[in-house]
Order: sequence, then C-alpha cells, then structure tokens
Amino acid sequence: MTEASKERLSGKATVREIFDVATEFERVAHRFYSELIPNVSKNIRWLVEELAEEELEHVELFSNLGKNPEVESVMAAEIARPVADSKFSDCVHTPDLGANPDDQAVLQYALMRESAAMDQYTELAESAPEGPLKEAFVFLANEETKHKAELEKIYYEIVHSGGV
Amino acid sequence: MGLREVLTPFTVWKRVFDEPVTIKDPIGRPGADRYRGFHQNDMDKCIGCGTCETICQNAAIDMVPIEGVEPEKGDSGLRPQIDYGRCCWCALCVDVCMTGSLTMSNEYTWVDTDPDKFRFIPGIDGDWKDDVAGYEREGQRVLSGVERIHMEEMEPEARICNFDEIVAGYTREEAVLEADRCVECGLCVATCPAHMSIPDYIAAVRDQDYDRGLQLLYETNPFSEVCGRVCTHKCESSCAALHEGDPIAIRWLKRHIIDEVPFDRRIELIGQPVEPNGRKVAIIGAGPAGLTAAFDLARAGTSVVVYEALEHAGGMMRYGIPEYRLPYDALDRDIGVIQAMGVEIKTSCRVGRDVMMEDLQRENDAVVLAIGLHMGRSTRVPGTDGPGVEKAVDLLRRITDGEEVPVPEQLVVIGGGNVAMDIARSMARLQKAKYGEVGITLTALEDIDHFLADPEEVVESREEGVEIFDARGPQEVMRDASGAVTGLRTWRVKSIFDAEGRFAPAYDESDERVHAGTMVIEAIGQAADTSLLGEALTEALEWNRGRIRIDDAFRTSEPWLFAAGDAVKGPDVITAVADGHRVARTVMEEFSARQVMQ
Amino acid sequence: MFSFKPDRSQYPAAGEDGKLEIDLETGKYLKLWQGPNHPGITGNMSVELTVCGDEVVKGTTHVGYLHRGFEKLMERRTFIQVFPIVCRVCVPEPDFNEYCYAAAVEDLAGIEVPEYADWMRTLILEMGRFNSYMMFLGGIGGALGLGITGQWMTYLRDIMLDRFEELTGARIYHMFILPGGVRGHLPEGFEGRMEEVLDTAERYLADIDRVMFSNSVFKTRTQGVGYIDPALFEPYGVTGPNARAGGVAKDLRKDSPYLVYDQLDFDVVTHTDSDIWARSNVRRQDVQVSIDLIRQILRKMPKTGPAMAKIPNVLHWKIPRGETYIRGECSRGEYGYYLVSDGSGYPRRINVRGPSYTHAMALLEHMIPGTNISDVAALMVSLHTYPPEIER
Amino acid sequence: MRDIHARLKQRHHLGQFERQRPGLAFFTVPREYLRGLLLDLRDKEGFSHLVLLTAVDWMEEGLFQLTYMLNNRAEDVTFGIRVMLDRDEAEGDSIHDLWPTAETYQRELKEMFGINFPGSPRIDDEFILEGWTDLPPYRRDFDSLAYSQQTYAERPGRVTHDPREHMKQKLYPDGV
Repeated sequence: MTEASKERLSGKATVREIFDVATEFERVAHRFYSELIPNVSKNIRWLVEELAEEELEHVELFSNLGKNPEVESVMAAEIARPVADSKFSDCVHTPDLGANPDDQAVLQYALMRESAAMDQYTELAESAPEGPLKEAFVFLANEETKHKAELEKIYYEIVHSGGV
Repeated sequence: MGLREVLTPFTVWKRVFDEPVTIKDPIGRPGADRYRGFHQNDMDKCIGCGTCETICQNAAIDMVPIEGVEPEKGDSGLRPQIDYGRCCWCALCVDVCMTGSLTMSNEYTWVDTDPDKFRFIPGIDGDWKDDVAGYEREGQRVLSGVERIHMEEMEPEARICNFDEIVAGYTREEAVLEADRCVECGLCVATCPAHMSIPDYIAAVRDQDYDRGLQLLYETNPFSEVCGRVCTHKCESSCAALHEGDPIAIRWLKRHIIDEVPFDRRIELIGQPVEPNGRKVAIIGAGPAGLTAAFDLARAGTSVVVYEALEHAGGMMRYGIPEYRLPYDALDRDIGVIQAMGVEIKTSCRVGRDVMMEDLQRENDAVVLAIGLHMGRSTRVPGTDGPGVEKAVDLLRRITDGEEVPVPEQLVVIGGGNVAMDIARSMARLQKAKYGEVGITLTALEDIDHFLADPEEVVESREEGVEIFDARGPQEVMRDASGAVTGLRTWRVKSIFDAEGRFAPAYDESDERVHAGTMVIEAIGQAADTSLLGEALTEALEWNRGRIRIDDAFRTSEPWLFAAGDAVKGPDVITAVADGHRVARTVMEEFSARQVMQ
Repeated sequence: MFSFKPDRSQYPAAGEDGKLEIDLETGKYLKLWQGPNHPGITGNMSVELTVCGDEVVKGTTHVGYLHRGFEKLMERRTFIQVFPIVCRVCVPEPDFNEYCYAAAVEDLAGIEVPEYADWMRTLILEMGRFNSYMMFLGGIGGALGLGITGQWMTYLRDIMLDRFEELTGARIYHMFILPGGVRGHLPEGFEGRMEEVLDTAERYLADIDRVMFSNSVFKTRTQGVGYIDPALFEPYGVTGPNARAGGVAKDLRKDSPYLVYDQLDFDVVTHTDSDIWARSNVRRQDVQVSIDLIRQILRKMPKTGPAMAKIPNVLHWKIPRGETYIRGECSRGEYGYYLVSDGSGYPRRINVRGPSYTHAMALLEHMIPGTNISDVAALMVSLHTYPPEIER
Repeated sequence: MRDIHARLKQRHHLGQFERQRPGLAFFTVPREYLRGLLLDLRDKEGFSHLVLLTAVDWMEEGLFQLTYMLNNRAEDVTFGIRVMLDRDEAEGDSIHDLWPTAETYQRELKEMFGINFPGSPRIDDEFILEGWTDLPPYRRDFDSLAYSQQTYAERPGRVTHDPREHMKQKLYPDGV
C-alpha cells in the first residue's frame, strides 16, 4: 500500500488534496479522450469528441477555481474524504481500450467514469465549506448526473435498439 | 234521415270549453331526445376520414382544413363542413362515421340573414355544440363491417414441429369480404412508408381484378410477397376502421393479390424496362432497399449490378426472417421479378474482399450502399465472452444456410423485438425436433406492453411454448467451474423510459432471478458492418452519430455514393423499400443533372 | 231531402263516333280549373273541368307540379343513398316507401331481417297509416265545409308525429327503415305515451262520428255520390279502401301477409255502397283497426333483439343482378316498389307504384262526367290521392 | 306458379321462368305474343290486376324492357312479364283496351322514355313535363346531373379536400 493510499483511508483530506485529484481527474479524462479520437473509427468519433469536449469544460472550471482567492483561502481546511474517493482516484489511471475500440467499449468506460465522478462530487457538494468551491461541486455533481443519464440513454439506443 | 242526424253534430259544442291544444310558444319547444337536429362533431375524436362526405347523397359535406388541426398519423387534419342548404337530415353521415365523433343535437331552429352562415363546421360553430340530447346512432356502426375476416393459421401443435408457413392466406371469398370493409378514406397511405395505393388495391380485390391489383402493388413495392407476409403494417394502425372495430387486414389483402397472380403473369403485367440509357450503377447489398433501387433503376434503363456478400440474395428478408413467416420461394419470386427486369445479382461477392470499393466507384456512374445491419450487438455483461453465448442474427443466418447449430435443451433469449421472437421460435422448432419439447426463456427490458415485437409474434411465441419474462435487465451470464453456461442473472426493470420516451432503465436490485439455460442468445440490437468502406473512404465520408450522413435524398457526402436501408435509416422492410425508391430517384435525378452539366 | 238526378239525354252532345263535342265558342260550356292551388287535401294536382251549368261534362287530370324525378335521382345514387330519398315520394305516409325499398333491396341481396325490425316496421307503418287517415278525415270534412274535423285531425296527427319524433328522430320524413332493419329500438316508456295518443284519438274520433258520420248534411252529400261500379275495379286498377268500399274484401295485410301481419289479429273493413260515404266509412273504421293494431304490436313485439341484420359495407354495396317487386297495403291501396339491379352499386331502375297513379288519373277522369261542380272536391278527396306518387 | 308458366309456355313462346320468391316470378315474352298472353292470363288464369307497366332502359344492349306486372289476387301470385324492344325504334303495343288504366302508363312511357304506343288514347298529351324538348328524361343517356348544372347555378364558395391528397400535400408533397 502506497503512502497516498494510506492517507486516503485516513478519512480526512485537505481541500487542496481533493481539489488536486479532481483537477487531475478531469485533465486526464480530457487528455484520454482527446488522444482516443484519432484511434477510433470515424463513425464513432462523434462520441469521443463529445466526451472530450465535456471534460474540457470541467478542466477549465477547475483552473478558474484555482485562481480564485476565495478558494485559495480554504485550501488548507480539512474535510471528510468521500467514500467514492478511491474509485474516483483510480480513474486518474486510464485504461487500455485496445487499438481500435468500438462505440460500446467507449461508452462502457465513459459510463463507469461518469458514475464515479457523480458519486464523488455529490459527496463533496455536501461536505465542502461554503463558498465558490462548494458551488462548483454542486454544479459538477449535477453535471455528472446529467451526463451519466445521457450516456446511458445513448448506450441503450445504440446497443439495445434495432432489435425490431 | 231523422232529427237525430241534425242535432247530434251539435253535441260537440262541448269542446268549446276545452283548453286549446296548440303550443303557445313553439320556438322554444325542445326536439325529442333522438331528434335529428344540427350536427355536432367531437373534434378530437374525428379523424377526418371523409366517410361522411362519401355517403352524403346531397353532396352537402365538404372536408376542410381546420386551423390548429394538423394532419398526422391516422388523422387527415380535415373536418366536415356541412351545407345546410343541401342537408336533408338523414343522418347517414352519423351512422357511417368511423369514430362516432359525428352526432346531432336536437336543436332545430336557426335564423340568420346571411345564407353563407349555414355552411358551418360542426364542433367549432353552433351554440348546440355541447348539447347532450340529439341523434346518435344506436350501438356500434352497422354500415360497414366491424370484425376482421378470420385468417386461417396453423395451430401451435402443428406448426411447432416444422418450418412450414403458418399463415394460410385468404381465399377469394374471404378476401372479398375483408376488402369490403374498407371505406377507402386513404388515411393509411400517408402512414405507409412507401405510400402504397392501399385503397385502390383493396378495391381491386373487391372487384376481383387481380391484374389491376398487381400493377398497383408494383407501382410502389416490388416486394409484395414479402410485405404481404411480414410487413410491420403500420398502415393498419392508422386505419379508420380500428376506431370501433378491427383495422382492415391490409397486409393479408396485399398478399392475397400476389397469391392470385402467377409469376409469369406478373412479369407480363409489369412490362419490360425502357430502352437502356447507358448508365451503370452498382448496388451493394441485395436486401429490400438495394433490390428496390435496382428494380427502379433497371426499369428506367440503367444497367444494374447488385453485389451480395452472402450466398443468396434477400438480405435480412432471407437471413433474418424465419421460413415459417416468409418461405424462401415466396421471396425468390419477388427477387425473380426484379431479375427479370435485367438486374444482375452477384452473390457470395463481398465488397472489400472479392471486389474493391474503388473499382466499383471507377466502373460505375453511381454506387448505392444498402448493407443493412448484420452485426449483432452484445450486452457485454459479465460472462458474455466465451462459448455458449450467441448472437441471434448469426444463428438465424446459420439456420437459413442449413448449418448445424447447437441446440441445447434449455436456453435463454435476451431481447423483446421481432428478432428475439424469430430466434426463440426458430430454436423452439429445432428443440422440438431434437428433444420433443421446447425449453426457451425469453427476457426483455421492456414490459410486455412496450415490446417492440409485433403483438401477434408475442402471442404466437407463447403458444409455441416460449416462456416470456418481461421487464428483466440482464446482469450476468452465469457459468459453472468448467466455464459452461448455466443461466442468466437478471434484475427487474422498475422503469424503462424517461419522460422524453428515451431508454433509461432503472433496476430493482432486490428482485433478482436466475434463468436456467445452457445457452444464452442475445437479440438486443444490430449494427452495420461498415468495414467494407475501407479506412480512406470512412475518413472521407461524413457521419452522423455512428451512421453515414445522408441528406433527405439519400446522398452521402461523396457525390458518387448513395446510401439507403437499415444501415442509414431503418427499421423495417417497407421503410427499406421506400428508401430504395427514393435513392433510385435521386440517382436518376443526379444523372439528369449531370447530363445538363455536360 | 235533396235529390239530384241530372238529365244526361241532352248534353253534352256526342258525335257519330261517340266522342263528346264540346265547343267552347257556343258559350254553353265553361272551363274551370280545380287546383293546383286549392285548399283541399289532394295536394298539388289539378283537374281541368269542362262544365255545363253546374254539371261537369269532362275532367282531365293534370299532374307535374311537383315532379322531382325521384326515380331518375335514385338511379344516380348508391343503394344506401337512395334510402333518404324514397320517403320524399309521399309526405303524409312516407314510411311505405322506406319499407318497400328496403324490402326490395333485401329481397335481391338475400338479407334476412331480424324479428325485432319486422315488428318495428309494422308499428311504423300502422302509425303512418293512422296519420294518413287523419289527413283524409280532415280533408273530406273540409271538402264538404266541415272545418272542425280538419283541426281535430291535424291535432291527432300532430301528437302521433310526436311519437314518430321520439321514435325515429324526425316528424315527417322519418328515415328509420334502413335496408337491413331499422335504426333503433323503442325509447323508454314509449308504450305509455303511445297509449295516451291512441286514447285521445279514440275520444276525438267519437266526436268525428257525431259531427260527421251522424250528420245529415254529410250523409246527404256523400251517399250515392261518386259511385264506382265494382266492375271497374280491375280494369282501372282500383285497390285499397276505394275497392273495399265496394265490397271487395282485399287487403294485402290479410291476403298476402308481409312483416308480422300474420301474427296480428284484425278484420278487413268493407262496405257495399262504393260511394263517397262508403269510402269515408271504410277509412273511419280502418283507423280503429290501426289503433288496435298499434296496441297489439306494442304488446306482442319483442322487448329486445338486434334491430339490424349484418349488411355489407354500404359504401360499395353491389346488389346482385335481378328484379323484384315489393308491395304493401298502404292507406290508399297497393303501394309497391319495382327494383331492377344490373349487379352494380347503383339501381338500374326503380319504379314506384303508388295507388294514386290509377285512382287520380284514369279512374277520376272516368268518374267525373256528370257530377255536380260542388261535388268534385269531395270526389277527389274520397279517392284519397297523393299526387307525388303519380309523377315521382 | 310454375304450372301456369308451363301451361302457357308453348303457346306464347315464353322465356325462362325466373322465380324471385314465392308468389313472384319473371319471364320474357316476344312482343308479338304479348297480347295473347295477357288475354289468357287475364281471362283464363285470374291475373286480372294490372299492377304496373313500366320500362327499363338497357342502353348498353340497345334494348328497352317493358315490364307488365300482373297479379292474381286470389292466388296471391304476381308475374313480371318482360317484353324487349329495340331501343332505336321503341314501339310497343297498346293494351288500353284490356286495362283502361294502361293509357296513363303508356302516356308516361312515351313522355319519359320515348316509347310509342300507337293507338293509345292521348298518347302525345303532355303528362308530367311541360314544353320539354330534350331527350326523354328517364332514358339512361339523359344526364340529369349535367342538366341540373346547366340549368341551375351553384352557390359559389364550396371547396372540398380529399383526405389522402391533403395528407400527401401536407406530409410528403414530393411523394416520399
């Protein structure tokens, strides 16, 4: 068990730690999808492109938050570490979807990620100190919930329809 | 003659003291409950079929568009306007009304100085609009037949042992009786993707003029053997007759016409194509879209070659639909007519392997892509990788090809569409032959009321012993220590659609079930295999959420390439036929445009 | 009291060939038009009278004032579309048209009408007969200056029309008897309301007996006037009450029972004198028969049961090739529909046989010479003719 | 019913006996045998009631059909006797001397169908029509709709729509 994992299990974390992981989460995701774009066949590229674009918005959100002095002031505070944190942090490590993944594989991965993010942000929205950071987490929790729902619909439409 | 006869008449002077019997104020006197007064029309119930106009012997009724009422499936958007200068109050319009929307109030006084006021639209105009009293026909309509003529079908016990066709087809007597029920409103025509001349060919059945019927069929559909059997018959869901009875069996009547015209006569009736125009078109995929386009193009004098990867032409009509629904010889007759128009079909010729896309592009004036959806999707729930899990489309294809397929005693099908029913019923027949019993469990996400499969498919599947579990979401294919499939674990689906009607299943994890079976067949969805395009063309083409982007006229982003059928649109044979016509028209328009350019 | 015995030996003069020689220039004769707009009850027809003094020497019937070409119109309509037209051939008793037409179509198409519909049709026809007789009794009184009967009979007809209205949805043109059956069932409580009407009618009819049939003026002016020799009945196609008044007990309801008449108990009313008095009396008694029949029907008819047989889709109903003739005993005699189908969706030919066709034309013209001008109105009314049947 | 027909068949060259229902039958007789047949029926067989006399225009076959409906009231039997006439030289034989009332029928047939009955009283007198110069109106080739359209003016302003065409225009104007 690494130091980081031990820390994670301790139950408490500073806002900065959480903030950094989340920023990294979004950044990695954006990079992952962006790099995936050329590797998938053109007919499913729309899907990866849409995903990358959404993540980019989140990356920008975090980078703006980082510059916000109000947020800076609470960075040292300690808050409860979310239960979903371990699953969420694992997403920082990107999977290998193979050389030429199909739409279903991309969707399954995206769904898993959205699900982790939704849980993480929902908890953080509860526990974060009042202020722009909390607002951001509330916003993100909503966003990810919506994304997940939308992705599920796309998933079912692509995979489960045509069964006429 | 006595005095008595002079005096007796005077005895009636007693009546001088009687109350007068006249009605003091006749203007306010209400008509009887059944009085045939001014018309009323329930605007929401009315479907604008115009039957009232047809029956009116005074020509008092016009069908007129109404602001705010737009034409839609099963509703022409028109509503009757009545000219009271002509109306004779016979109420045949009320009696013949298909929905019962048209009634009459018991109001009968109306004074106006403007004669044009007396042309009025019941349901919009008139103070008596909501009056309760007045003439309504007693009970259901009697002026046109309410019940569908029964179609003879094989009993479950008889049909489960074989792949023989289940539906017998109408006899002439039955067909004429069924055709008689049609009121020729034509609401169905808009619903039919190919806009077949349904009322006209039904009239041909009534007249027993099968030559005319066949010609009408071929004007819009070269696949009447097929559509007469397996069409999704959406037309019947917009039939005026369904409002107080059974819709007309449009599909069976179409089949009846084609049944009555021998193959050679069909070719004779259609006639030969026009003079060759020197153009060449390659069509990829010998399914309904590709072959319909081929038929139209060939008849217009174009030289057409259809490239088919599989051993026989027909696409999903042959490889997806089981023989008991669509016998191969029926399909062969439809294809035979198309070939008789000079269409060449190269079977077992896979584009990308046996012939290259670039060559087709080079050697033809246009290429039409009609490849369908032949790749089965998998749920990819845990356990789906490995032996014992099959895809329905693959199995159906193998059954058609006469290949040996594994037939376990007990198996599970995932899916609630027609493909799921097709594979379940096909496997049921194979099980019956092998074990003497059927052991099939079918699970579907949808609840039974929302199955995508045709209701009769569900009914017949059950009759044949398929056990259906609706609203079950697959979670895992169970395997034993040796890796052999033992069953399918599912959760109950709490709800399946969101407010917009899109798929968004929510599960009840506490309601778990394991459906035993040594094989799981996935029949959930299909995808197009676009690998034949090659990387360069795939990159060059524009796409729309996974499908090749086409415009309204079925042009792709490449000027020489057109696409149609399930691969770009879906979801059924008749839509593919409609697409085939449209793409053929586009190709011909393209040729004319090029001619002008040159 | 009065006796009028014209001496026909002098005039009109007859030529060697037996033809009348009427020369208006002599000033001996006068042309007089009775109708078409006269206040009697015979409707829009006229009789061109040639009179000499107050004696009529010649009468010629003219019709065509309400010719609408019904038979031709019917040929242009589908079999169902003919249904709303037929009743219009006869205003006072339209239902025979509906029945005969429907039965003719059913006969050619081989349709069996449900029992309930047969009873209902019988009821409707008797109600119509009642109304038609009301018109007659009012009319014959009016023709002889007895205005009150017309008022009473109009009232009785009106309350019967109320019953028609609640049963069929219309007062005059009921359009209730469809080919295949009838359009509906009896409304709730109909029997009671009908009984009130019949009861009222009987009371008024008793007064009619007093004011008309026990009236010396009426008797004098009708007895021995307008005599038809029963020997003329067959040559002139005389049927119905006109023939029954001459002792011919022919009534299709009895002789050739249609609908449910074989299940009903009634007598055929006859008289022997064959004059206006006899014809009026027969009709007066026949009203009572109708009243009794209506009561019987309401008592005996089934309470439920289908009103319509299963018929093909009327919008393209083709009737098998063939021809048929359906008749019934209407208030004026034999009413019939001759229907010819060529197998298409339209009738090839429909011919309406109305009793007035023979009564008001050949018969009337034959009877008129020798009558007094003042009796012509009563004579016309006594034949009980409705001109639309003639010109259809 | 059938025996009367059988009895008279040979003598009057009767056509096939067509029974419509109990008590009603039709058959055809050549024009020249009509009078003899009617006399036999009237005087020997009890068919003394002339129910009606009318015509049917079989324009397509070039024929007029005269229908003499005779009834035997005692036996409750009605015969419809058909005489087929050449439509171009439409002429029948008057029976006004057998039934005086036939005069009216014959006058109407002359006026409405243009079928002449020489010798029938007042055969050329106007019956229903007045000053009619067009084709006899009950002939099939007289188009009563066209006549009414020529004679009367329609009140303007009425337009109707065919549901099928209307839906096409609104939903798929170019046919797809």
